[in-house]
Amino acid sequence: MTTEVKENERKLTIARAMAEALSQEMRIDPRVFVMGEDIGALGGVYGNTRGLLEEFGAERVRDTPISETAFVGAAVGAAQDGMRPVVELMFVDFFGVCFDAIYNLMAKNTYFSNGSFRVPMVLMTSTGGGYSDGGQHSQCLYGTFAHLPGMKVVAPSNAYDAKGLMTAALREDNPVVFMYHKGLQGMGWLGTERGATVHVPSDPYEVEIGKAAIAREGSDLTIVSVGIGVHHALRAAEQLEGEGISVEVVDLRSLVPLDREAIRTSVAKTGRLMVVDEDYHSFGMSGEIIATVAEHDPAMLKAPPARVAFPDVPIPFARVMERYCLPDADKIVTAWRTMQLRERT
Amino acid sequence: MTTEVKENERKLTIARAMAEALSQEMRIDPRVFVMGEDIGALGGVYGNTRGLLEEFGAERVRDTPISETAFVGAAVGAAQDGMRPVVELMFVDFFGVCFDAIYNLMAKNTYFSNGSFRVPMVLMTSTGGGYSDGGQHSQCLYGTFAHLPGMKVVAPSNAYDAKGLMTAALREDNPVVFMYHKGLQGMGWLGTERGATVHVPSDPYEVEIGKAAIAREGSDLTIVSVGIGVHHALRAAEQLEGEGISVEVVDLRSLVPLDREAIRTSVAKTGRLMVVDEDYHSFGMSGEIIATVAEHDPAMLKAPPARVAFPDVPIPFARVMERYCLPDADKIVTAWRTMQLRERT
Amino acid sequence: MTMQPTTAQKLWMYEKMVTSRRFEEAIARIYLEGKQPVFNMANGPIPGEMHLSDGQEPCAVGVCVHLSAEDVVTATHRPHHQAIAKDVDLKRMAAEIFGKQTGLSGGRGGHMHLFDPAVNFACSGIVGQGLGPAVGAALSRKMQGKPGVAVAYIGEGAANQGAFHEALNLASVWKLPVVFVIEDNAWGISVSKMTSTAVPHNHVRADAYAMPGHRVENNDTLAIFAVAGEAIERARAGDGPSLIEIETSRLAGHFMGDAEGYRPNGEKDALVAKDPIPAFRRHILETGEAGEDELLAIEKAASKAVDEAIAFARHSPDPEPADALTGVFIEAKPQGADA
Amino acid sequence: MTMQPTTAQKLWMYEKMVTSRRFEEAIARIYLEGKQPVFNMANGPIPGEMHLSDGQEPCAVGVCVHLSAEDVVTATHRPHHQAIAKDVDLKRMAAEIFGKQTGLSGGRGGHMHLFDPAVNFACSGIVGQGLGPAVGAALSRKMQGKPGVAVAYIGEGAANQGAFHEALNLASVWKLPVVFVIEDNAWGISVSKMTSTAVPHNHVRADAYAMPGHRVENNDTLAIFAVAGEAIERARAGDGPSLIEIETSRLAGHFMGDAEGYRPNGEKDALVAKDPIPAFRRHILETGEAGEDELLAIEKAASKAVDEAIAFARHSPDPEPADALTGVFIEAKPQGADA
Ligand SMILES: Cc1ncc(C[n+]2csc(CCOP(=O)(O)OP(=O)(O)O)c2C)c(N)n1
Ligand SMILES: Cc1ncc(C[n+]2csc(CCOP(=O)(O)OP(=O)(O)O)c2C)c(N)n1
Ligand SMILES: [Mg+2]
Ligand SMILES: [Mg+2]
Repeated sequence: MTTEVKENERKLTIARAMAEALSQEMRIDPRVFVMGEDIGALGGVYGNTRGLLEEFGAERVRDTPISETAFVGAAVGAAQDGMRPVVELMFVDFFGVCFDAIYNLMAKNTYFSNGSFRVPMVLMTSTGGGYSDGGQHSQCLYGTFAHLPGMKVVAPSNAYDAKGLMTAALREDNPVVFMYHKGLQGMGWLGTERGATVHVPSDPYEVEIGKAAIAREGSDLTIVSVGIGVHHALRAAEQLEGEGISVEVVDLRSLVPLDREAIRTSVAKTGRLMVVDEDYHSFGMSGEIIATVAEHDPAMLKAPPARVAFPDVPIPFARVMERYCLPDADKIVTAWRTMQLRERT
Repeated sequence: MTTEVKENERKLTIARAMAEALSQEMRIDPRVFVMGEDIGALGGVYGNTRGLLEEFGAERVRDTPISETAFVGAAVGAAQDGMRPVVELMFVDFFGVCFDAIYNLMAKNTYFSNGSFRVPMVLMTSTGGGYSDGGQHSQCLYGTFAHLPGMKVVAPSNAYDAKGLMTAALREDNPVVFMYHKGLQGMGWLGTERGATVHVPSDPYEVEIGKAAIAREGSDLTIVSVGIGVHHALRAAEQLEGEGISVEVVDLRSLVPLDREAIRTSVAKTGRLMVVDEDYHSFGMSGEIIATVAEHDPAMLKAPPARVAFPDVPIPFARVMERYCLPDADKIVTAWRTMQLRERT
Repeated sequence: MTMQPTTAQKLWMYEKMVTSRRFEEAIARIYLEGKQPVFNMANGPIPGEMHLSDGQEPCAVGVCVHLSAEDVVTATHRPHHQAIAKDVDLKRMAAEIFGKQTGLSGGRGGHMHLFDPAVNFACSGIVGQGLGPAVGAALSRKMQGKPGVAVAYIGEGAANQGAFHEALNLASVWKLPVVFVIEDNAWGISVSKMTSTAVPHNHVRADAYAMPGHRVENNDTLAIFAVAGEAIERARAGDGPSLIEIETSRLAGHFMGDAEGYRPNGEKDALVAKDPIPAFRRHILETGEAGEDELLAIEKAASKAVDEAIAFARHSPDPEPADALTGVFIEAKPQGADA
Repeated sequence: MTMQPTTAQKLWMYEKMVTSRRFEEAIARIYLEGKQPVFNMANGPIPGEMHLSDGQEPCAVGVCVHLSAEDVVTATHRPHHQAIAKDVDLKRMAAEIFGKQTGLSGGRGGHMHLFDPAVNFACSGIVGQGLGPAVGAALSRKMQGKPGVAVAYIGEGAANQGAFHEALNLASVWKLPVVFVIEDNAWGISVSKMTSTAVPHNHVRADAYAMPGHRVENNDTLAIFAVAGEAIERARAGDGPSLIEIETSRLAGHFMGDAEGYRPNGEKDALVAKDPIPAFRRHILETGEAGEDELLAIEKAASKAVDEAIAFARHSPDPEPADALTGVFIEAKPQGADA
């Protein structure tokens, strides 16, 4: 039984959880293979393909040229031909060089073909800033991907969800964009959000795509977020708990499909909504979530909903400037106070 | 005086209004030049560069290879070097092959350089469906462009605004994305929305970027839209007027900067909000506008706000299917009725 | 020794070329229904853009004659001739072009989005978009050890798109069974190859990817047959990709409604005079491989097939409008690894 | 006759190379401050990714020695040597790398986004991203009838990016004064050129764009000088673009923190043994163009310049955090046509 106890305590980083899901599915499904830049010998810049080359060889773990249009397009072609490619876009910021293959082919061919062509593939991509990588290597772009129809979009906040969502994605018959936040990968050199490294069962399992999780229950305020924002929200919740404020944190996990039900249920309970989003403020996730509640019933809202999002500016390099822009627990607490002031009494 | 009367009646299509603004600025500003596919001898697939090659020659009116990454990137380089390029992306749907040059360079170099590099350029691009051009030639993508910081985004609903916004864009020191809707161009072969072809003064003038217009005043319902949606809204407003409902129509004209003040002022008056958006439903313009009101004061809303947007599906080819998805006056009227039913009494 | 088609192959090619031409003629006729006196793309039984392939048939048949259903073709925005040569179901293809429920995609795709999984055919509307998927299909075959080559068709204008460069390099680095075929009709809409392309001919670009590059002049069906046959054999043998550029002619406008004012005077007439279908017909008669009667029978059969396809399309029902909301995602769970 | 640098040019190149190396050494040292014992990119006076250029200096100086301030350079994610050779203000560049208010962009850009309008220098973080802008700057000069060539630097890995193809074709079609320079350090992060590129060397790709292509082996400063000099002269003369690939060596990891486990054993040592700076130093001494003293003086001056720049950066204030929200758009109206 001691082994079982150890097993229950097995904590993994998101990077290792992703790699484990990949290798477990590759063992049972010969159609799964991985391609991208530096995913072979290097094991992925963010560690999420570590060990795969050694186990599966260069035929199934393919380093590519720096040709995103070609290799994402190739993934679409391979998926349509019966394979289940996993393709890595090293930074989501690079989507601009290959988005046609993503949003016009990967996302739409199922519809255009009325399902006679299937595109079961996973596009993994790193998101997020906070370590001064400048404005072309720090974006989240959640809204950009979630806005365009035909691709599911997931963004785990912890290793348990990461493994389960990856396994689910690999077994999906649809294209899934898997957005992992660099600050959660558990690579020491990017800082480590401890809350992301959690117990991960060693057997394969799925986390349903499209279902939010209640990361913390509460009754006064609903904070909706995804990825690293969930951890900021949890920290703010702790702090506010000391003041007697009970915060519920909804971890969306998936942006597409969006679990509108979970959002509305929580706000119906708390009467207050805040969205924490590291992506840009306008025309993105934060607006959509506020609209999701408002269009359902604006009277549910006891106070104006608030957003703690990245302002509509390119991401500055300088640490003090980037920190000024990035959501964090303090900004959430401040937004709460403003919300309180604005609440009609 | 007869000439003056004629002058006052001079109606132009948006296509001609755009071409006129271009040629007038090209006459006074040698830095302005135009490049893109088929903008020379053909005069632009949508007529908006007609006559320019004849007047200014092939040096300033440059047909390009089908190399959007290169020529949009080249426009950035030329703008930074003191020119004022106007570049055409024939269909906005093609943005996926060249978005890096747009959103990472054109939009961000001003910020990255702290203004020591300027990028005064105009990216013209056609949007919209309604004529069965299929899912890669019918998109609007307003949300996609408006979400990412660093570019102004305009989308006129009529020829007067088209000329004024184009002139303003050409005189801007910032990059402007000029989104023109194919259904409004006044090219017969794409159908013609008569309301878009309006009087256009022959002298140059500017329409301020970032300022919405009240296309129609009303007191019961605010409809916020842009481009062709404004015309659907106006038609629905006429119809509802017969029923004694007074509709105010806000024509945003610019998505970035977004005139939140105008939206809120109107909703403050009417107490009801509907957004009409030919772009995809989720994570886009419609959510942002609803959030703009809700985060200001949800109590302003007497009824849940509504959206009449393109559903989250790729744009189908078949006429009956596309029509089913596209916003139109009937769907607006229906949405109004639903809103009425849902209004708390 | 250059490869020579058998008589059966020649007759197959002739039949497909004629079928394609008859099909385009029918489409062109019907396309104008409801669009007169005012031409509005949105109207008539076939709305939207229409890119006809008249004149480019040799590129389709000279390549596809070497392919079977298991081989993969990714075609362009001008896909009808390629689809017909790849044996795409003509009725369902016509119905798709009409936007009918019986269409290949139930009307969701339309003329630029024809998908027929039975013969591994797909096309798309963005220039150069099929290149990556063709490389991927070839990779899939190689990884699975399954037979099959992939052919990616593009126009000469597409050879200046970044996707071209990336796809050819990747195919070569991974030595994949794919053949890139450029239909060089000298125009990308109104922009001539000369003003858009740094080299006179794109086959020289093959050197940049260490693959064989071939040019076929004069829209010559037999020469295409030979060059494509060798490239496809090479791919099947595991020797990697090739690039072929074929001089061909666009006998119609870029799309229907294109007045082609940008064409030099007389250019179009000269092209019509060199129409490859009558030329190939003469060739067959001259070699005696078939007589007038046999060719008439083929032509009749082609017309009949087209008529039937068009009738099928015309008489098929429209899709249910609300079905527009379905089919974005595959709903069912996959069958698992051994599905 | 190949072009030969004057002694002054040689000493200029030597000085710039040494300055660049001293600069990278200083950056490397300071970069590690605050990142030990745990290496976390977010910490220390210089946070973020850091791509050092050690070993690649000849590519910078051998080209830029032919340029003046009015010429345009678009550089890469590994830009320090190129910036220094282009005479970018060293103090403000260092301050930008530190994220200080006195930086070239007041801290908004960082090490991959250095902009100096005084010498027409820019760089960026996405592979191949500078190619289009260089072509556009060249177009601007041609249209304005102003002098100046544009040089676009890329790595050999970037030569497989679509932007490469499109930019070279466009530059050639429009016969623009631009020179494309590939710094071939044999690696794109952990992926070797051999496994990513279909041809052994990229200069052959110039044929696909009807422009001259040159390869310089062995990281040879003098050979680079000659080849680049000719290409730039050609561009200035209005004869159009050229492509140059230079064999060079990345003496550091891809970025700081890269353990380089993917490198074959011994490769790195061999590269260090061929360090181009000592080699060039020996050359100068051997030709007698300068003596030990003079070179020491140059080295001392370089160190001093670097020390001053670093000190300037260190002692400069941080930006105002809230200034992050400003500068997205130019606020003022332009001056009008004749501004
Ligand atoms: C990326 C992209 N840019 C532009 C277009 C618009 N467009 C459609 S077809 C075409 C011309 C294509 O020329 P070519 O490749 O020679 O094919 P052809 O039409 O001659 O068959 C253009 C510019 C597009 N569909 N995709
Ligand atoms: C489009 C794009 N893809 C991937 C990357 C990530 N990346 C940064 S540098 C690099 C390697 C570049 O190799 P090379 O062009 O040879 O330049 P080097 O780093 O060797 O100087 C990669 C893959 C990027 N920045 N942009
Ligand atoms: Mg063509
Ligand atoms: Mg390299």
